[in-house]
Amino acid sequence: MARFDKITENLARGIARGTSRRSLLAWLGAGMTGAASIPLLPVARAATPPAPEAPHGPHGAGAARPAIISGLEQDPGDRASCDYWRYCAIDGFLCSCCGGSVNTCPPGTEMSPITWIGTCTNPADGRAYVISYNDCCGVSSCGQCLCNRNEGDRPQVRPQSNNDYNWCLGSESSVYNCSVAAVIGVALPAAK
Amino acid sequence: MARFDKITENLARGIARGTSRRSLLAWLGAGMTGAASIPLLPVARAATPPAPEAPHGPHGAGAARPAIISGLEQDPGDRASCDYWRYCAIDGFLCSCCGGSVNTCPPGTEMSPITWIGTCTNPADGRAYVISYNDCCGVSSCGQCLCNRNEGDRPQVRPQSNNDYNWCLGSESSVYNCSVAAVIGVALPAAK
Amino acid sequence: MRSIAPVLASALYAFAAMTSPAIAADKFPQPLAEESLPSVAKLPATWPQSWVTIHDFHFGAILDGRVAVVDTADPVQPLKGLVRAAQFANFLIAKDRGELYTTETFYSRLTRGERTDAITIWDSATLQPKGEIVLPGGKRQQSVTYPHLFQLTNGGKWALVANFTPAQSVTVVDLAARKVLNEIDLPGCAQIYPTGTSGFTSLCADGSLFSVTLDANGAAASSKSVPKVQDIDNQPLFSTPAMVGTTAWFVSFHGMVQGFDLSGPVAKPLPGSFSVGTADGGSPEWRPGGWQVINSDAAGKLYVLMSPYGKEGTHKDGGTEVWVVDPIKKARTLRIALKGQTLAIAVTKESTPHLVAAQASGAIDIYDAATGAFVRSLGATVAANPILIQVP
Amino acid sequence: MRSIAPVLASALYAFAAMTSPAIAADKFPQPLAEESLPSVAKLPATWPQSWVTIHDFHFGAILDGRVAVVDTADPVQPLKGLVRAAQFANFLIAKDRGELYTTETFYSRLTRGERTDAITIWDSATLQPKGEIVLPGGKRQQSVTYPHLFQLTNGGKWALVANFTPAQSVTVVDLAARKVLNEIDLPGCAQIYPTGTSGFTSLCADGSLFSVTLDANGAAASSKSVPKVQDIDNQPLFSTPAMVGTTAWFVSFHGMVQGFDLSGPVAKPLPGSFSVGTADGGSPEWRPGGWQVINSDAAGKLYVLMSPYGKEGTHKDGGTEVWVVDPIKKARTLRIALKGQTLAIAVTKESTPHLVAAQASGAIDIYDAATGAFVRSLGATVAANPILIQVP
Repeated sequence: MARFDKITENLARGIARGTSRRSLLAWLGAGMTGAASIPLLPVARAATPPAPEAPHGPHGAGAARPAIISGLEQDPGDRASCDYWRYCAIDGFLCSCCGGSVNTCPPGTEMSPITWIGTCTNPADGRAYVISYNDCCGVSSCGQCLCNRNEGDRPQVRPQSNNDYNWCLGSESSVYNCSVAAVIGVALPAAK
Repeated sequence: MARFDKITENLARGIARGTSRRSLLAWLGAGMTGAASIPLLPVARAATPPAPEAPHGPHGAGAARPAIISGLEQDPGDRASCDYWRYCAIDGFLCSCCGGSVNTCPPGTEMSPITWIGTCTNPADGRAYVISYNDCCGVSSCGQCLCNRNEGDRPQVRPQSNNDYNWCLGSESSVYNCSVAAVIGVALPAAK
Repeated sequence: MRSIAPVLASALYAFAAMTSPAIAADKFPQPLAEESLPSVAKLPATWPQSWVTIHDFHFGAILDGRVAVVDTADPVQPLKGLVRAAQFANFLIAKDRGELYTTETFYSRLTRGERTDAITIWDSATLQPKGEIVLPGGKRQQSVTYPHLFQLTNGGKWALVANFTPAQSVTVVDLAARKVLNEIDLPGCAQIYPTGTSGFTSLCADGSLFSVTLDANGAAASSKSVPKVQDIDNQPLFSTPAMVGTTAWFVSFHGMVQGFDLSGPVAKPLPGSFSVGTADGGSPEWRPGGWQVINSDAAGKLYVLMSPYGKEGTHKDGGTEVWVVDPIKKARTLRIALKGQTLAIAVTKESTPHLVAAQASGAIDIYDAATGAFVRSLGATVAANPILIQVP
Repeated sequence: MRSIAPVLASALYAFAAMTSPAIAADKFPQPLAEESLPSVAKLPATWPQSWVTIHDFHFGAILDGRVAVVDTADPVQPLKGLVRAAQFANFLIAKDRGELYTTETFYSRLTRGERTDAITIWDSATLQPKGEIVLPGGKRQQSVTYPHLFQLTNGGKWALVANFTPAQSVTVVDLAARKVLNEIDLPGCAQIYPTGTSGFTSLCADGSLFSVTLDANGAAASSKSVPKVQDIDNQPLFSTPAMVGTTAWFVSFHGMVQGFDLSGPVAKPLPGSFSVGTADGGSPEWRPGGWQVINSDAAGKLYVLMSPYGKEGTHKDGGTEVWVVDPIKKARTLRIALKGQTLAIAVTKESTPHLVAAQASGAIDIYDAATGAFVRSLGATVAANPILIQVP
């Protein structure tokens, strides 16, 4: 006993060490072909679903603030709002409100090297994108634009589908500051 | 140089080490007779004076809550309200709302051995009382019943009259939890 | 020496407009008595049955989380004290020993520097720390607080701590001896449900459960996998069950209740899952929603936090009703309308049990568990972000 | 090995109701580009002149204070980053070196355990720490943040740190060599106002000031007391002055302005204190009120935060107007009505200077400093409890 499945574990550890965006995508592709990959790429912590009267609707709270827009017709919406399409399964403070951007950590932080992967549909082009929710680490709670959306979220038994983990894991410090939502690819067509 | 006044300093250090309620009062009495005592007994930190629309009026903020009353006609008022008479120069979270009472620290904390002394008038008996604002230390910010009143408060050059110091000083930890306001005597009649 | 006498005088003399002391003193010939200092409150050795603990996740400073000790029967001074619960901490109560335990993570420079994971042992009457067990490896699982990341086993003598690096494992700790006994690898499985006399069960990513028994050294003595106990894609179970004795009652995202018998060495799914029921007014439908969505009372009834806005992705959005279910009769017995969007529920063990409901706003509301009648609100007076309630 | 392939699939496939990709994709034949990770923002080496720092005292977790870097010209993304400022910290900007400094206090177990006081040196472009100087003795003064508890001297090469145990002293630190040079006892005196080429002045409890010059080792070379520079009982000066070159302009609780020339080895009170003026509508009277109640612009005008509710004890309650005063003409030149109860003010060094006002609510408002016209509000988007504003 005490060695349920060393192969799987070592594989997971290898992923944790070596994941870059490219290797991640390579690994995601490989994952489709068989059971050899255990997708241990969960994301971080849940936010209190705030009161329905909160400015940002049912999934977040915070000060009323002007919209942060991309300027691209193909990427519409307010990146300071929990309702922005990429945030379909985000959980935490939006880095867009914390000194970073939708895909950049604020200065002073470190981006978690491994992440949870979500799938969100872009309302402009109708495509489902694979979104990497990386945490920014080493600075305390940003405190701005707290969001919690859970489309596709599953219990912690399935880490890569659960946003309650603190994913400031591969980083020097596990202290959580905020989360980004980066496009890292187009999802495969939905299986019918 | 570098030894402006060792006598005064040593005296202050002695006070810091040895102060109990009794010795404090003895020392206060002694202080009236001459210049040999430097009253280094300031109190702690200022609170944000909250918005005027806050439930507790101009000197504090927090959730609406039932009154904490002494039941004594001679000690009237709500001990969960910043407006309670003993709080005329308090600055911080009220221990009455934090697991302690008006003169008792919450469990898990340590009461600061030395304190800032204020003078507040009891509206029931018209007497001016010497109030000891002791800080409770070793547990993080209580977060309830934040008050800031400054009657008699003076700049930090006069420590014993300034409530911006963190008086979690003689305690094992300087982490601040809340403040009490204990009656330790009747003030001398006001000098005309 | 500069003269500082005037300084002292100003502190002692009455300030500004003072009512005439002569007049009012007639009514009260004696001044108020001097009060004794220092003075620190102590809690009763045995907490009253109206007391619960409420975990404050403290989003504004996650590294400074805390657990509030709360008297649900005292609307005037409900907060009885705070226990530190730093950085995605977990918290346990050992009522029989008068001890509380936290698992926490610290950095030498608050947000950076050297990391220390540790169990702190707190006295439940003084709330002072009385011991510490350092956890090696910097691997303690940090998550929004789930109760089943830190549990007791072996009659309460040992604690089990979940690790996640993301490799999954469980550290076995001897609380009495204050030392780490062992670590058990657990790839693909999560959460710790104490099972049998000394062991635990976890739920696994393929829908199975996995039960482990521990030997005298805290090492795995035996283990067994039970396949297909849940359908994670279509009918996932919330991770936190309601405990009734040694039966764990889980509820699914869609409101199906499934029991597991944890009395033996291997967890046994109970036959016959059942629905908490349906109701009109759903948009699109009633589903469980919140952070701690199911709990039990001493009589074994289940309480499920329900939202009328149920659909994919709403399972953490909180609920506005509690549905009371009898798991033996498999029937709903009561619907309780709540005062606001609620994230966590629990039921006290008082002779008249009360439902405790923690709103997202921080307000804590108390209801009669038998009738659903609203009794009182404690207001938002104990925690900024209450997400878990424990009944000692 | 258990098969976990379905798990992966569910993460990659689109969920639930997806709009038809075929139709919309016609309009956008190419999907959005993949974005590069990891990516961490960097600030400009020289911060724009619209940038300020705002100290967040963070009452809900004082041990987790922070300083926000804020672009007052950017209402969309005003918050540019956070710098840790733990446990009653102080903060300094060394613009010429591209460095920021914090003095902080840490405990090994967050709230308990071993105490460490330290200066942390931060890179102003990356906001990453680049060095640390541990301060001995556990004596660093902890107060609600005043700027003059941590100051630079000797051309910015040294820092001065206030201590309070309650014995008062000043620690002299060589920032370049990253070592503590000396400690100077200072009984009865508080705050540190850099004076001359290498030295400082403090204000003392008897109303005097005390100036110290430092030798090459950071030890006191000479000192001088100047008696009766303020009447602490009746006309006390707020501790934080407005600096105009080497002149420190203090304002009293009653609105009297007093200048001190700090250019030489001994601070010199300037002759002719004057009033910020009076106005109708006081209840009972207009007085300065707030935490940072006086500041200056690059042209040397003074800005004083005023409350119409002035009386004994209101000096920290915040203000609702700013009165602009010319200290040369000793005359008020403008009244600026603010949007709400304000605790701290500062003026940017932009070509069109802006008044920055931090409300007790957390909202940061921007006004045209020359006309008083309201320009914009940043909302409560950068700090929970903004109490100090620094203009680099």
